[in-house]
This record gives sequence, structure tokens and C-alpha cells, in this order.
Amino acid sequence: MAECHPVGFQWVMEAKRRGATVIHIDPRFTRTSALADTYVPIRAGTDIAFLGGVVNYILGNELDFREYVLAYTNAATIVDESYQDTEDLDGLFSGFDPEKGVYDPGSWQYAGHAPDSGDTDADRETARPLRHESHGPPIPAGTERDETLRHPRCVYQILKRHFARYTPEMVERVCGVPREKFLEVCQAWTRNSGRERTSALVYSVGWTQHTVGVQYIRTGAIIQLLLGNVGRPGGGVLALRGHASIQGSTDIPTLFNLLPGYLPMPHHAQHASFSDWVAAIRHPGQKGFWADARAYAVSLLKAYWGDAATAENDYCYGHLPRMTGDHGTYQTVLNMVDGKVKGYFLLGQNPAVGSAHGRAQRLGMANLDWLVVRDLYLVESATFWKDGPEVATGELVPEECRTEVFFLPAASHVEKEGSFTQTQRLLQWREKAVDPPGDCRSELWFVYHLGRIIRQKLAASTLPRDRAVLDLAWDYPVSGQHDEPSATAVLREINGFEVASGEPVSGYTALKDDGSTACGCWIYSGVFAGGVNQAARRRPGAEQSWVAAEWGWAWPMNRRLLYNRASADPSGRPWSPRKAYVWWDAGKGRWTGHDVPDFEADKDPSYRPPLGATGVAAIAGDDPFVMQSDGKGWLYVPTGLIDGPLPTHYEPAESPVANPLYRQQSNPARKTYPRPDNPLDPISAVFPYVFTVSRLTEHHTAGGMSRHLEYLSELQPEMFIEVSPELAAERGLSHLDWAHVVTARAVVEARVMVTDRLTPLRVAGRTIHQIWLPYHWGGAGLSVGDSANDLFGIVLDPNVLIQESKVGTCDLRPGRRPTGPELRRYVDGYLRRAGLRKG
Amino acid sequence: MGVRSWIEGWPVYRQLAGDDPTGRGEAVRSPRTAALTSRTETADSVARSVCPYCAVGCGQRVYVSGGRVTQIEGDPDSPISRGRLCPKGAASKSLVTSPRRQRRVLYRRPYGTDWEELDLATAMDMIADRVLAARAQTWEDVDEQGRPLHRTLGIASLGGATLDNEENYLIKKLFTALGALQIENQARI
Amino acid sequence: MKSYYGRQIVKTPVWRPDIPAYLFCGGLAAGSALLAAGADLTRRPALRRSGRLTALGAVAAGAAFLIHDLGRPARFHHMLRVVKPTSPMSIGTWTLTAFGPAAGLAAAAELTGVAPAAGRAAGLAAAGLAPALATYTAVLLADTAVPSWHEAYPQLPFAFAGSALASAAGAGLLAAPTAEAGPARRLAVAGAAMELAASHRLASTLGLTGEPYRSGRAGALLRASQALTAAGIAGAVLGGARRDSRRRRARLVSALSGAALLAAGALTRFGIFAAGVASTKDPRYTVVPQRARLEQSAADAGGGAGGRAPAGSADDERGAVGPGRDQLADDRVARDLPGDEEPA
Amino acid sequence: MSVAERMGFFTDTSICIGCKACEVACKEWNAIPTDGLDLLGMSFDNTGQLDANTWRHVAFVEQTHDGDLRWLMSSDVCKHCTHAACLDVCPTGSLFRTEFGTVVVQEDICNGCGYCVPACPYGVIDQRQGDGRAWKCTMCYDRIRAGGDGGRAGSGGGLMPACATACPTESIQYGPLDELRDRAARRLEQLHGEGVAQARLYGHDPADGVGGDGAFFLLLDDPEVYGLPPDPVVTTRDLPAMWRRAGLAALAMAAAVVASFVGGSS
Repeated sequence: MAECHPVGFQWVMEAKRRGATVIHIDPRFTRTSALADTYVPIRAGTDIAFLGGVVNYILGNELDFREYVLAYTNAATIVDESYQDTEDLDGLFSGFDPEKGVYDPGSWQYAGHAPDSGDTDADRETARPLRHESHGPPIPAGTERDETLRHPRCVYQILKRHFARYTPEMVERVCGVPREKFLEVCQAWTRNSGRERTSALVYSVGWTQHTVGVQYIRTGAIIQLLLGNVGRPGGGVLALRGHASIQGSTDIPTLFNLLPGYLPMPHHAQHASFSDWVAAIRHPGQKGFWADARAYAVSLLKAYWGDAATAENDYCYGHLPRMTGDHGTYQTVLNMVDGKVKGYFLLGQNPAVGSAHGRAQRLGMANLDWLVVRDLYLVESATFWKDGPEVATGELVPEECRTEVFFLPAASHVEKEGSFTQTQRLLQWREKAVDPPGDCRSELWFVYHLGRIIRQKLAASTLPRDRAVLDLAWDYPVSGQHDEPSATAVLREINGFEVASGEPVSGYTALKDDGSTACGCWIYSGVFAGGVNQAARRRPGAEQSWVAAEWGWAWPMNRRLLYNRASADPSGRPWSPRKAYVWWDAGKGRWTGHDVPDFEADKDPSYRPPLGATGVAAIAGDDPFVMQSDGKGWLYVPTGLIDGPLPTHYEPAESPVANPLYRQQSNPARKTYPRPDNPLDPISAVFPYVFTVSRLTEHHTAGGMSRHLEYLSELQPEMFIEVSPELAAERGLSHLDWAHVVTARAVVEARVMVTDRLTPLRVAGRTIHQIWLPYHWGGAGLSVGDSANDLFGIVLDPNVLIQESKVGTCDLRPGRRPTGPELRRYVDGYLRRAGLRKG
Repeated sequence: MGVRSWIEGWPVYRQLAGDDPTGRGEAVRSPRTAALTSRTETADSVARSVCPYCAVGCGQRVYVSGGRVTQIEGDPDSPISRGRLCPKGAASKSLVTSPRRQRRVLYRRPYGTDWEELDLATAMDMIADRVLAARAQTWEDVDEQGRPLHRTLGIASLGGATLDNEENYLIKKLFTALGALQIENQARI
Repeated sequence: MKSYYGRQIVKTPVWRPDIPAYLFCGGLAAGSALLAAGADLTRRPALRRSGRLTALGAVAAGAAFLIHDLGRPARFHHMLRVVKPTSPMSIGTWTLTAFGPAAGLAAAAELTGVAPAAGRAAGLAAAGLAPALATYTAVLLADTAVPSWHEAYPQLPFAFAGSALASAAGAGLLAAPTAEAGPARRLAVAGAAMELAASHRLASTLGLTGEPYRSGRAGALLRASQALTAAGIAGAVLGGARRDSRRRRARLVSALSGAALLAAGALTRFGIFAAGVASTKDPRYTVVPQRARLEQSAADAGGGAGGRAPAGSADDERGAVGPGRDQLADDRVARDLPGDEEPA
Repeated sequence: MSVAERMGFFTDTSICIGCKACEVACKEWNAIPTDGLDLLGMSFDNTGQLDANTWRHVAFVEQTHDGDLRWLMSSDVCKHCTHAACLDVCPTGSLFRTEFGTVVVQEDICNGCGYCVPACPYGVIDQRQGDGRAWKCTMCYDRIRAGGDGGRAGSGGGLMPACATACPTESIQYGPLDELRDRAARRLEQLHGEGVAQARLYGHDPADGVGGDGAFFLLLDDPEVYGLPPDPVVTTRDLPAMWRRAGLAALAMAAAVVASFVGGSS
């Protein structure tokens, strides 16, 4: 966190100053470790084993916050009797289909619930679980419970059994963490949680970029729920996101499987009709606010197609494109390699350096008809045809590369107005300082005018496929010398408005499913409440409470802490005065407190839904998780995940060791792309070392915004690789000399930094060396070097289709790598020795 | 300048006449130094902005003089950042004003070996044509069972996550209407 | 001793060879002005003439070197904004500013024969300023954080004064006829002796910070200087003793010894300059004496306090130089870290 | 020039996260050229030292004690000494002491004589290649004397220096020196109370060889570990003694001349 989010880290230091204990777990000793009270080195890719150990410690010692767990989680809920755990099936859950490599999750359901009749394979292809960023998966409201937690099939008991083998000894064996160190963490964490105290859990892409990434976070969530650290101040599972508006680009997604507000992009088979689509979004009998999802969906279609969207034509549902499978960025790039894609837009993104398997990215781009790159600087993805690594190896010859490339310079963040959504769901509006120089333009300008030109060109078309374009509501006011469209007008549309009057709606509860409201993104509804740009609010922090509710605007409904009903006990009183956040004011009959209550403001804690209630009415007065279909925090996930209802340690897709916990080596449901240009080596002696990559404070992601700047480049001027003194001795590496790293995909070279900050670990009875590389470098800029992401292959988490790019296996050799055509022969030699290529 | 004022401006004279006989303070201060002030004070305008790097969302103040950005620094009002910035955020002015920044459209024709210049309006028109052509070539109306597909897999997009919500909204809206499905961004990565 | 990767602490002077050249010229000018004044008062016109002309030539060359060394030569006159008693360079500049015209006037009178009385007055004024001109440069060097200069402040003025006299005497021996060279000869011996004594003390009494005067380039320069000085003394003595027989040869010996003394004067300045430079490049010369001072004062205070760290934090040497977990790492540090290289 | 309160920096290295925001903020504000792109292999330090183009420099020291790793980070800066050698020796009056007690180079005056460079006992000020003038931290003289601006104003009324403004963790604190010294003493006490025995202040003592620093530090190891002199002394402290020795030498010189003229026959 100190490395990549230094300014956010001020709050950790603030907490430390007030007595908080800071624990840092990382494969490598970083600037965060330097300031932490305890640093725990861990083998990359084994966090579930570690966290599972913590769960086992909590349950084994009955250290869970029982009152919270019982009331607010699904610990008491009974699971279907056909469910079989990894304990029963040596690392698999019931329902696994080895042919397809997917689960039928029918047996994972709560007792009494009809099995989900979905198509898990299609769900994986379309990363369906990604929809649940704003809301839980749909299930019926009623559940069987055992409030004593003794029922063998209650979630609590299943959890206990599932994690029983994650003992301190096993943690040591798998993670390389000495058991004393592990127990120190367990004790600190549990000691600092409960009625009086809360602990926060912070993670980043070190968790998400794994074939079990979602389950990593799930394990963290289980711990935090067991310890009562969710929905309470100072608690939480906090994702530190790495880009200014990466939260926003999921909320208002440019993602193939989502529409704004986590509505699903229709699937050709699952959502052939409008009614199929709406029915699939929510479960008819579910609890909570997601039950109103039809209003959100209809309002989106009204925002897209305006007057053309009517009840009679299903609000232009037919205009939406349909998924048939995986259309994610990695599948798309492989399709490019195979010549199936004609044109590609890169809008402020540099996959030649930033995406896994850089060679596939570049060769894919070299096989397009045309490419549009919009960026501030000439990034590697714009110049790959000219000076990319494949030009050096002879795989790419400029005179033979047909890709037509348009480079359009972009406006910077000070040259346009608009909102970013930062890591805690806070929208902040930026004012424009100056006009963009030269040909530089905002994306808003580019997209708006591209749409305008295309609509002009199609104006006379009678083709049915062009109706969606011509019907589009695309009349945004423009101003200034460049006809810049109004970002404010777009934000108003995102907020939503009454179709008849054009008045902004006050929030998503005002949205209707009859076409009388339009709303571009239901979770952002309220950002323009009262006709005021709430994201532009800047009441100084010093002039308001510590929650600072009048700075920017957080979705949903300006709530700063999600599920904050859990900060009060079931009867609505704060768990403790120290940790008071929102509470029930019985006198006024309302929820009140420091934040906007994430609950119906006047629902009494004693409210119990009548039999058969659904939707919001089915949420009891002590059900804090109002977007979950049973109102509870899920320790166990009966539906919605592709790879199991509970987290399980699997080895990374490439690992130097066999899974010490189960016979099942790696995530059985992981998404793979088995093809010759994407070789992966599950366990190999040829690639004996573990490597991991991350960022440096001084650079930003693929370097497009840092390696072109003098002041940042001089601070970290060159690509380097960190190795322990032991590994340096083993491989004959000298400090500051060159070395190269080889994987089944690529070889990259770097200067050697020998440092004690990396340490060999004892894992499963042997020594495992880990090396670390920053992934910022590429061939363009002031500071250039080989790109670490070239080392990775493509293998994805099945739930969200994010690649495993935090761990792999490699070889490490002194000296520089080969150049020219020899380079590929060198890698091929490794592939042959690893048995991954014949001949 | 008269002789008198010249002499009075001579630090040696001021050493003798003033309170700074050793010439290490007041006496040796130059007129330029005496007039120094912060360029943030004299800026024509200040825009309230947000750092474009990571997702902490630090507040920034962008100072403009003569139509040029002269300083970007932390916004002390922000309850998130309290006016602080990391090295990247602190380098924001360089990011925006660097001479290395590309300010003109560049075009590489198929099989070309170097960039060419291209007018922005022409480039926009060419891109629109290529979108329509790719869409026409790869349009899929229905699947094998006759269920609607209404899409093209011939066009893809990958966006950065430093784009504004409003921009992402329009990107998704336009591409969805065009039937382009493979619209992705950094969040997948 | 601990250090930050073996890097130097104080900065190496940014002065180029202009500065030691100036030191030499300034000394030569000062000594020559003195010699000229003495010759004037004792009616040795040839010695006076050579002294006055040498003084002017040397001071002009010195000023040129000084200005050339400035980062912004066009701002030379900014030196005259202030009179700073705390700045030897300011004092020196004003001294030079007074000395230069005086030396110029004396030389002009010498060359033109016009206004001999004014010439004498100017020459005496220059001579009056000369000891300051010759010795302030020692303070100039010593008044820095350069370990081998600062610690040498008691010796440097004598080395510079002696060197100035010997150089001027050398010039006198070169230029003046044998008949008038007696004072120059005696001055050569006196100046050289002063310089040799001071140089010897520099190398022998300064402890660690004397080391740079003995080793490396500075040591070589100073040893060469001492050899030439000795030769110069011998030549001066010999040239004087044989004045009655073989006058041409005696003249040659005098001239050679004069040249040797001039060269020795230049080498002394370059040697002392180089020693200071060398002492900045190794943090030992900064840290060790300061550490010793702290420990001494802590011991004097009767406790272990002072600036010393508690024993628990006392790292071994490599810990401060660079990371390394074990012997392997020690090897690496020894091989690779810049601090272990010989100062350039 | 009215005399304001003496302002200073207290750099608490125990909370420095080594992000180098100070280095960049300083360069952006003062438009300082880069120092070149060199991988130095000194942990994460690739600027090496304070010099004409680096006015804040973050040192990184990796240490191992009994298998425990410690990574020291410290943002160094000009000390703005109470008795400043650079200021004392400057022959042009380019360097001067401001109304805030800080020491500043006037870029319109400096003629690049270079005297200040070896005079500094900390090796801070330096001559810029290609420019010829001497440069160092000004404690953002232009900012701190600007009109006040609410929240971020230092107690002196002006803006905070760029580095202190940026510093994410308040490792760099700017304020009235007296206040900072009190704060530092409390912080030291707190750290000692927490068992951080190695913590010590550096440059805080008005009785030290430079009369105390306007920019002082809380360190976690000996100063030389961070590249700081353990017991710096302003060179001009010895200036009277130097002049006395020079006077003696001058007298000796005059005496030698007199003797050489009166002592012989020709």
C-alpha cells in the first residue's frame, strides 16, 4: 500500500500513531513492510492456505464474534444434503464435470431451494459472477436455519470441517510461513476484532490476478464476517484499485459481459427475450433491493434509446448485442492472432506492456486491419510495428505488417471535465483547467463525434442492424472551439431523469419499470439529485465530520460505508460507543448516525417480514445485507460462483510444488486457452523458481504515464530484478550485473538487485526461491527495458476472467538474453526440455 | 537610476548604513528576491481536479497562468488526501506539459515503415468508415437456431481505467448500439 | 566505520586547475611585490624592475584565472557588491582589487620611467598588501569543510607564505643580474625553508587528514615540489658561492634554481589542492575525526551519551554499506559497491 | 525585510515511506533539471545525494539484524544552519539569510565562484553543470512568503514548501522551528517509550557545531549511515584562528623579506 497508494497509506500511519498494529503479508519486503509492525513473507499464490488457516484458528478456538455471526451471516443456514465438500472429494466439490472442467452447482444450494438450472460453462465464459459487485446472486428469500449452529449441514459446521486441515503446520508447509509468525497474525487479528475493536483487511491485484482470485477475496471476507468486521467503521475488505477510475469503469462498464450498474449483457441462449433477460437478473422470490432490477433495466434502455424505446418493442431490447461465450480481452487477442478481428480501439491502454503475454498482444495487433490508439504519449502499443520486440526477433517485419494505425492524441485530466470513481466508490468531479493542445481531444469528444459521423453516414440506411445506431439518444450539447460535448449532460443521463419532464431523479428508488424514467446507471442514481452535480461537492474536509459526506458523492445514495446497518447490533444499538456509526433512534423511529444508513431509514430493528414477503419488504429489521437475496453476509456461497461455494487452496497454474493439501493441483474450473502459442508448465524442473511482479511507487502500470516523464524516470531509471543473496549465489549473479528470466513464453533481461528483502522459503520440505520484477518497462519512453508481463501466459480466474499474472515459474540465468532470431530458439529450447514442445 | 539610488542600492552601502554590517541578510537582498512570490498566488485561475494515477483519488489544484498550467499540487481541502501527493501525482504538471507529449495525429499506412501526419477530421472520417466496413463484413444477425445475435465480433476495444465515467458511458453506449461486444478495459486485467 | 554506500559526505570543490594556478600566481605576485619594494629601497634597480613586472604579470594572470573559473564569469563584478569579513574570498577580492592597481602603477612607472615617486609609493603600497595577498589564500582553502584543508589551517598560511617567497625569489633569480640577486638568493632559502617546514608538518602532524598529503597524486606532487625546492635551495646557495669565478655558469645555476623554485611553488599549490580534493572523496576523512571528537567529548562528559548510538544498534561495517544476509552478500558488497573503489 | 518567526523542517524518518514525493514536488515547483538516469544499485536510491539538481534526496538503507530486516528511509535536505558556512563564505552576497532564518541563494546574483560548495559541512550546495551557478533548497522561499491560504498555510502565514506539502505521511513537517523542536522531543520520547532505542534527533541542538539546523531530523541509526556527518562544524567557527595564523605567516613573510635585504652584502 505504501508502494502503490502512498497517499492512502497516510491513514495507515495515522492508525499506527493511534496504536493500531500493522501487519504486512507479501512475497517481498516492500516499503509497506518497512513501516509495518509485522512483516510476513509468503510464497506467491498461497494466500488461501494462509487465510484458511486463520479461519481454522478462529473456528477452532471459537473466537468468532458469535452474536454478529449468528444474526448477520448465513452461518446458521442449512445447506442441501447432497452437498459434498473438498474434504470428501480430495479437493473437489460435488458436481464436478471433469470433461468440461466445470461444476454443476445444484448440490451447493441451501436446503429446500431448487437447484439453479443455469449453464455453468456459459456462466464461466461470460464471467457471470462479475455481476455481483453491487448485489448478491438471486435466490429465494426463505431459508432453513439452526440458531444453535450445531446442525451438521449448517454453514458454520461445514465451514469448520472444510478448513479443519488448514492447521498452522499446514500453513507453514504450504506458504513457507513459520507457524509462530502465522499464529502471531492470528492472535493480533482476532484480538483486535469484536464488539469494541475492528480490523481492516486491505488487498490489491496481488489477490485478484490469480486463477483463484475471487476465492482469495472470499476467504478474506469469511474472516471479516466471522470477526464482525464488515459494515463497521475500521473494518471491511478494502480493495485498493490501481487506476484513477477503475471502479468507475466496472460500475459503468466497458466490459463485454456487463451493462451499467452490473446488469448483464444478454446471452443469446439464456436471454433470448426481454422477459428471459429480466427474469434472469433477479429471482422472483428474493429479498432486498435487487428485486427491483426490472426498473433499473428498463430505465437503462430508455437512456440508451430514448423515445424509440417503448413497452411495445421491449424498450429496444432487441438492439442489444448478444454474447455467445467468452468475448473477454484475452479471447479477443487470441482471435486477433487468428485473424478474426478487423479493428481495435485502444483508449488510454497499453496492452503491449500492461497485459499478460505481451507477445500475443503485439502479434495480435500486427494481424488487424486497423488499430486506433488514443493516448497522451506514443506508447508501445502504438509503435509495436516499428520497434516492438518482435521486430527485433524478426517475427514482425514492418513492410509485411498490414495493420493500419491511427494515433490520436488524448486530452489530459486537466483538459476536460468529468468524474472519476475512486477506490471507495466515491465519485469526484474534475474541473477543466485549460483547453487540450493541438489535436488532443477527450474520449468524450472522440466517441461523441465518432458516433455523430457514423450516424450521419448511416442516416439513409434501412438495414435493420442500423436501427440501433439511428435510434440512439445521441444529442448531447456541445460547446467551445472543438465542439466538446457536455460531460455534465452525460452525468445527468447517468443519474437518470423523468422522461416526461426531464427532471433528474433523486435516486434509484425513484426509478420505474414502465418507461417513465431513464437512467444510465442505476447505482449512480442520485449523483445529480436536485439537479446538482453532487460529485462536484468540495466542502473542505476540515469543515465537516470525519465521514466527510459532503465531499464528492459515493454510490449507492452517498453511503460511505456499505452495509452499515451491521455497525449496530440486532436491536439497533451501536455494538460499542467507540464503534458507533449508524444506529436506530427509537424516539424518532429512524436510523441515524454519521453516515447515510444503508437500510430503509424507518424500518424498525424489530420488523419481521410477513410470510411470503419478497423484495425490500422481506428484509427483516436485523438483515443488514440489503443487496443480498437473503439479507445475510455469505460465509458460504450457495450460488453465483463457478469454482465452489468455499475457498480452497489450489496451487497456481504454474507452481514448483505439488499441492500439499489435496490431490487436486490447481483450480479445476480455471479458464484455460490451451494452444501452442500459450504454453503453461504446471510443475517443472526446467523452471524451478517462482516469480512475481508488481509496481514501484515511482512508476505507473505500463509506464505510459511515468516512463515518459523525466522526474519519475530518474527515480527508477531501469528495469531490474530482485533476488535474494542465496539465489544470487546459486545462480552466480552479481549486484547490478545483467541477468535474464526465462518462462515458457518469453525471456526478459534486467539488471540484478541482490537484496535481503527477498528471502528463500521452506515449502513442503524444500527451499523455494522467489524473484521479483517490476512490470512497468517497455520499449518506448525515456526509461526503457524489457517487459515483465511478457513472461506470463494466459490462464484466468473462472469467475471474472482475470488473468493469473502475479505468479509463475521461471528459470534465471546470469548475463543478457539472446537477441534477434536466436531469442525464440532459446525459449524453444526450454519448451523442448520441459516437454511442452516436440522436436 | 540616479547616482544616489545606485549607491543606496549598493549592498556595501547598505551594510554600512543598515542593520546588516556583515552582509549576510537584508543588505545583500536583490530587488528580484524582494519581489519574489509564489506563482500560485499570481495564477489567473485554479481548477479543482483529481489525480489521474491510482484510485486513491487525491485532490489536486491546477494553477493556470496565461493559458498554461503552471503548477499542480495537492488540494488541502480533500478529506481523502489532505493536500498530499505521491511522486506520480506530484509529477502531474510534467505529465500534462511535457514536450514529449504527442500533440498531433499520426498515421501509419498498411505496410508503412514510418508515421505520417494526418488531419484530425480526416482521421475521424477514415475511422468511421473503417468501423462501418468492419461491422458490415463481420455482422452476425442470428445464431444457428435463429436466435438474435445482433452483433459484430470484428471490432474490439480496450480502454484504460483513467477515463471518466461519462466517457465510459458514451463508449459503452455507442459500441453497444453498433453491436460491438468485445469492449473491455483495465478492470479485466 | 559506517557510511552511506561508501559515498562522500562533503562535496568535492568544483574549482578547476585555475584555482591552484591562481594560488601560485597570487603568491608569486605578492612575493615579487615585496622583493621589488626591497630592491627599490635598497637601490637594486634590476631586481626592482623584475619584481614589479613579475608582480603585475602574476596578479593579472591570477585575476584571469579567477574570473575564468567562475561559473558565470560575466558576473565577476558581483564580488564587489559586498565586503564580507566572514568570507576569505571577499577579503581576498578586495585585497586583490587594491593590490592589482598598485602593482600596475608600479610596473607602469617602471616601464615608462614616468613619475618614479608615484611608482615607489604604488610599489610600497603593493608590498604592504602583499603578505595579506599571499596568505589569505591559505585561509580561503582552510575555511571549508574539506577535511585536509580545514584541519591544516595552522600550517597552510606558512606553506603559502614560504612558497610565495620562494617563487618570487626564484623569479628574481631568473631575471635579476647576479650582482643584485643576493636578497633573492637569501629569500629563496628562507622562503623555501618555511615552505618545506610547513609541508612537512602538513604530512606528519595532521593524523588521518594528513594522509592525502602523503598519498596519491597529491603526495606525488608534493614530493616533487620538495625535491625541486631542495634543488632550488642548493642552486641558490651554489649560484651565490661561485659568483666570482665562471660567472656565466653561476648565472645559469641561479636561473635553474630560480626555475626550480618557481616550479616547486606551482607544484606545492597543485599538491595541496589535490590533497584537499582527495580528502573529500572518501567519507573516512569526514566521519572518523568527527566520530573521534564525539567519543572524546562523550568520554570527557563521563558518560556514553553524546551522539553515539546505543550499543544495540551498532551495526557492523557492511550493514551500513549495503545489504547482505551472509558471507555471500558480503562478497557481493565487497565486489560491487562503489564505496570500495579507489577514489577517482 | 521584517523578521518573521524562524521556520524550519523536522523530518521524522521513522515514518518516511520512501515514496520520493518530496523529490518530485521539489523539482516540479523549482523547475530543477534531472540528475540523469542511472541505476545506482543503492537499494531504491537512484539520485545518490543532494546536489545542484536534487534538493530533497531520499536515502534507502537495508539492514539485517539477527535475521530481522530493517529498511531505513530518510529524506535529506539543506539544513539551513544557524551558522551557515555557505552563507558566510559567499563573496557576492548571493547567499543570504531570509526573514524566516533560512538560507537562500539568489540566482540573479550568484556568479558561480563555487566557494560555498566545499564550505558546506553536509555536502549540500552544489554548482550546476552547464549553468555555473550554485543551487540548493530554498525552503521554497517564494511559497513561504506568499500570502496565507487557510488550511495549508504554515504558521508563518505563507504556503508550505512543496516537499512538505506533498509528503503523504507528514514525515516532512514544516513550521516554526521552536514548535518543531518541541514536537520532535515529544516524538523521540514516544519512540523511546515504544522501545525504539535507536531513535535520536540530529541537528536539533543549538549547541552543536552549526548552532543547530533549521532542518533537523529524527534518525534511527548513526547519521553517517544516512550519509550525514556525525558532528558537523561550521568552518567559519575557526576563522579567527585561521586569520591569526595567516597574520603570523604574513609577519614571518615580511620579516623574511626584510632579513634577506638587510642580512647580506649584495
